[in-house]
Amino acid sequence: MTEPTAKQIQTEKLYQQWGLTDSEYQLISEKILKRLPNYTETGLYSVMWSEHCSYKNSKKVLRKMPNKSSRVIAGPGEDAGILDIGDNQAVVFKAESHNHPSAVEPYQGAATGVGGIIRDIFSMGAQPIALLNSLKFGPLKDGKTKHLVNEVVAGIGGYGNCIGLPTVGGEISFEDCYEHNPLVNAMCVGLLNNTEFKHGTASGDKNLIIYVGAKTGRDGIHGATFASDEFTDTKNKQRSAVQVGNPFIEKLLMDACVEIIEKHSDWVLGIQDMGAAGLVSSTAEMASKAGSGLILNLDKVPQRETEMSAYEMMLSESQERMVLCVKPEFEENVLNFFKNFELDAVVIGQVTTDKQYKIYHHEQLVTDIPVDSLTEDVPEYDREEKQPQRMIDDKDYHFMPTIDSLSETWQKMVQRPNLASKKHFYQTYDSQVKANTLVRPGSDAGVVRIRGTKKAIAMTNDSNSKYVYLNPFVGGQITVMEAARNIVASGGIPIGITDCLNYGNPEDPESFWELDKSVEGISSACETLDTPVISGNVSLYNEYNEVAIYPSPMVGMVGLIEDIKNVTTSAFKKAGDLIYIVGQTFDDFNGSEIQMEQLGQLKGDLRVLDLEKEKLHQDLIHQAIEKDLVTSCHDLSEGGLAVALSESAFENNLGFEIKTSLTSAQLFSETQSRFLVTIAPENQVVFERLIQEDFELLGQVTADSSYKVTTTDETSIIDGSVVKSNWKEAIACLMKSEV
Amino acid sequence: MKFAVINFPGSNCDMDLYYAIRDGIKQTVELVDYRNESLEGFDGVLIPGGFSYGDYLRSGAIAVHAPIVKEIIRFANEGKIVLGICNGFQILTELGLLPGALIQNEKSCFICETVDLKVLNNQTAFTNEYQAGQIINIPVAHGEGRYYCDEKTLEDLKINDQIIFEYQQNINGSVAQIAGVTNKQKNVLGMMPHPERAIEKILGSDDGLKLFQSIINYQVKVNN
Amino acid sequence: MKLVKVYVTLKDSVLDAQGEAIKSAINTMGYKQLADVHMGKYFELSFDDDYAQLDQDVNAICDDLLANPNIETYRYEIMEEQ
Amino acid sequence: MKLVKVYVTLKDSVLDAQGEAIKSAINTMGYKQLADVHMGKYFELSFDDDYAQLDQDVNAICDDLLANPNIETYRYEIMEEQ
Ligand SMILES: Nc1ncnc2c1ncn2[C@@H]1O[C@H](COP(=O)(O)OP(=O)(O)O)[C@@H](O)[C@H]1O
Ligand SMILES: [Mg+2]
Repeated sequence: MTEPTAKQIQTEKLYQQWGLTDSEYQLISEKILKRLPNYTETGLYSVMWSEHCSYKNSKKVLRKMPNKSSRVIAGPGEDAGILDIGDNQAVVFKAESHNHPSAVEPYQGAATGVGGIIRDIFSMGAQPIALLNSLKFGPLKDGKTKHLVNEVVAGIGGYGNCIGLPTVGGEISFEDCYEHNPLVNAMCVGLLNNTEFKHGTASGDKNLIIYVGAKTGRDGIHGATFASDEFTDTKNKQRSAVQVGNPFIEKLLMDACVEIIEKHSDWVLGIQDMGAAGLVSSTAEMASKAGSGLILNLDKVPQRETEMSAYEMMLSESQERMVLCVKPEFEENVLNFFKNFELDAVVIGQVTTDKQYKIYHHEQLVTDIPVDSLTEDVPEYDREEKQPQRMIDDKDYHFMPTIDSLSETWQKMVQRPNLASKKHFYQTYDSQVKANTLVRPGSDAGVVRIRGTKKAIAMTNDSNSKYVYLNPFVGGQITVMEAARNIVASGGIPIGITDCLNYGNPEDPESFWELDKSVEGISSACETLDTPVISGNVSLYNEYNEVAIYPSPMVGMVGLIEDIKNVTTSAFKKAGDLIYIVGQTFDDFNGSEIQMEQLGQLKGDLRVLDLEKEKLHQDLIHQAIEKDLVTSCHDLSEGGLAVALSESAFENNLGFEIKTSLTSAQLFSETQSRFLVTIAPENQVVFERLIQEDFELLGQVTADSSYKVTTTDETSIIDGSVVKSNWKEAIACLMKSEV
Repeated sequence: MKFAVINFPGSNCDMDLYYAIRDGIKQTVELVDYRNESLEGFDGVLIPGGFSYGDYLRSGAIAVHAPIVKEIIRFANEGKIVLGICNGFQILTELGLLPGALIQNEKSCFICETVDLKVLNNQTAFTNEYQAGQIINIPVAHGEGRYYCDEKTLEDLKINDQIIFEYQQNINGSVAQIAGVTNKQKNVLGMMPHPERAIEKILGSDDGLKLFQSIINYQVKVNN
Repeated sequence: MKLVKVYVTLKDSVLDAQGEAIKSAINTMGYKQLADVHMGKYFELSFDDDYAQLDQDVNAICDDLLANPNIETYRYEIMEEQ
Repeated sequence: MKLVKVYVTLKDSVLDAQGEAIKSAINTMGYKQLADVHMGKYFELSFDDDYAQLDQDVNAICDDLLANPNIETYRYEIMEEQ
């Protein structure tokens, strides 16, 4: 097998198939190298300059996000962000999308998404403590989607359960636009027991580059490049571009990396995981950050397959691998340390001072380029933007639901897949391993205590792409605020976020406008809450047949619970407790689940979100919880008050009797900034004095599971046990039903 | 009492068990690597949950070839306390120290839930703190937890009162709703539910604590 | 009845985590002459007898459900069931 | 090289949960003439060529590792690897 020459790559424009544009190629050959890049070099530029590695389309937008607060120890740019939580401890978290791999191979795509995000956390030296995930699929209609859902869920659980990290939260939703482009976003949270951390850098002349973990195979190398097209003989049809995970190896790798950094900090100068674009991206970034150069000898790289080319080794996305930078005097110690964990560890290169990136393969110098050119010289694009036409056309449209029978609508709504219980899926995730989980999936946020302290961490994944589709700016704000309400309702204060920005093609002006405006929305909400964006991930080009998904930013928020006595759940605790709604309700039906139920489409604009009011309500709720006034608290979101009331009643098989100034329709309104709260009757005066305004006493919790509801239109008695079984069984029923 | 928690590659509930002993019943406990060949000085051996060797062939199948296993067998044969939880139970059946086998759940998915168990035999080293017939609330988390044995074995289990815990709802399709069994001598217990996850009220239940306290009671009696 | 035996194996280049774990276990057990292990899946499907397009349907079932063409290959045999 | 193909299946008396699940998935896809599905494991072991007691050792490997005699049965074939 011969590789094309540099000349061939130029004249036949082979670089285009790798995703480099003519002008990018010219920049490389004329300005940077002043010669034609060879085959391997062209490959390195193409991956390092891809949107996924370089953020060349989104950088300008990402800069709008606030990333500072008094807690921030590390922000975007590291494998994961770090926030100080006091007492010399810090939380480390990040989320990542694995959309495309999951569409191709759902089980392994989802599993390796989880594996990848865990490595980002322990490469910071942090002990991973919990996992979350956000999944979006097409409607549960055909067998194909159901199979996809089953496999993705199995992959998420398969990896997390095996490695032994609790999956404590997440979300799963269904819309037409995801049928051919599912979204699989995973988040990992870790704990750092000191506020120093290891940067992913490779510094110091002659220091060693050590490769640790699984062997390299041809996993995940661009299927569509000419490398696989033109040079595959028939036998290589056997080849696969899909990454396959091995959680067992990752468990060893995780334990080893956490321990080496905790106990032998002096041995390790820098550490980074090999994620997207494997060896090249990890080593080039480490060298570039430190202002160093690097020599790598690929013959030393542990290999699972034979006859791999330099290109293939550098770009391989084989899982469960890490790179360390180590002082020569500790070589022996480090190699032995990993050997004791039964992991491969070998020296594959050295740090240099000339800022060149040099790669040897079979004794030949196959790459010799400035290391910064891979990471710093990527052109940054300023994409054209245009407000989507639908927003202009539907600006004044207001959807109003019709409620013929409150009871019937209520029963129907709780069965909508987006509102029904997701337990069918999340019960396949181990949510309790490590014996620290205080609140498991099923309430608002997942809560994990920090053993040996009074503290706990609350965490949630939220996204509502329907709102973002209707109004990216307000939708972006809502995404953050909904996440924050989940944290607050659980007893925490929000301290920071990570995100996955899932959008369509950035070269489409409307798509780019959606990205830009929703990031502005996210940013403004984060400013209000003082929750910096400390890490994140961008996934563009999510489309099928040129139809983009809804703009789908996912926010992963982390909150701090100073004292575990403040941990609060959404379940009603006891008959006789008073039920309050905090926050005013308006006719907010655009983008709501009831609009989808009754109109069958999304239409109209969103109400402007009053960030200050939202923040005030969150603060008041937090104070009420701290004062021990609150027996249950639930944020109001999709499905509105009716759904929130039902969800709160289910767990302990309680009911309620309420009389409200709202209309029947407004029970399904999705106005923001609202909470459903219960308190013991003796606290009524104190509670009302604290909240002051914008609240309504609805009624009280009752012992039987019947819902007695009086609105301005009618009084209905709804059988709660039927509501519960409809809500509980809906997903399992859909998954089972035949096509 | 001094307990050993065996750490196989891929074990992941080892620390949970460690804390249950250290903080829950305030006894001495050490993690013991699977490559060790001695359990000298320990009074009880605990085999934790997790996915030893990835559980890649069958759960527990590869672990039985680890060096420490000979010592576990000796320990069990000498009548000392051996407790296997979840993957630990699977390892004990693969080893033949307990009868039967654990196979894929009937609905073939992993299931994480908190379940009600009935204590069928409270006359053992592991259950003397419970009432006979007491219902306890303990988490489960497993994909291969369906207990299977042939009829003859089941008969024997019943006759010898070896069935210690029974699911109130058969979540995984186990024969006779079996959640935990002992050997004939009743010094080796295997169970799929995780008592080490139920030792503090704030985690949802502390019903598991009594299991560990029972071991202490038993040992005190033996020592006297 | 027709009996169809289906064998599903990972493609050559795909990481076989199970095969690797089993190989090292067998080596530790003392069998050093073992060079390689691959683990796959094996299915036995029984079908009603008069089934004209059996072959075609088995192919589809393998493609859509029993094997994932991105990482696995399969082969099958159709025989009479005793 | 010698290639050994090992097939491990559940005993008839043990409910094959995975087989059942696959059967119902295949039925859901519209193939109604499927009567039964059993799922097992399939292994390919490669051994060095001059290996006198191969048969005996494979037997032992199956008994001690690849199959659990409480619930499973196995069979194998030894052949020349190409
Ligand atoms: N894919 C998932 N993984 C883990 N937990 C999930 C998943 N989907 C839903 N959950 C859990 O179910 C509960 C309800 O989910 P959801 O309706 O999305 O909550 P909310 O609307 O309050 O954000 C939450 O506790 C959430 O963590
Ligand atoms: Mg919520």
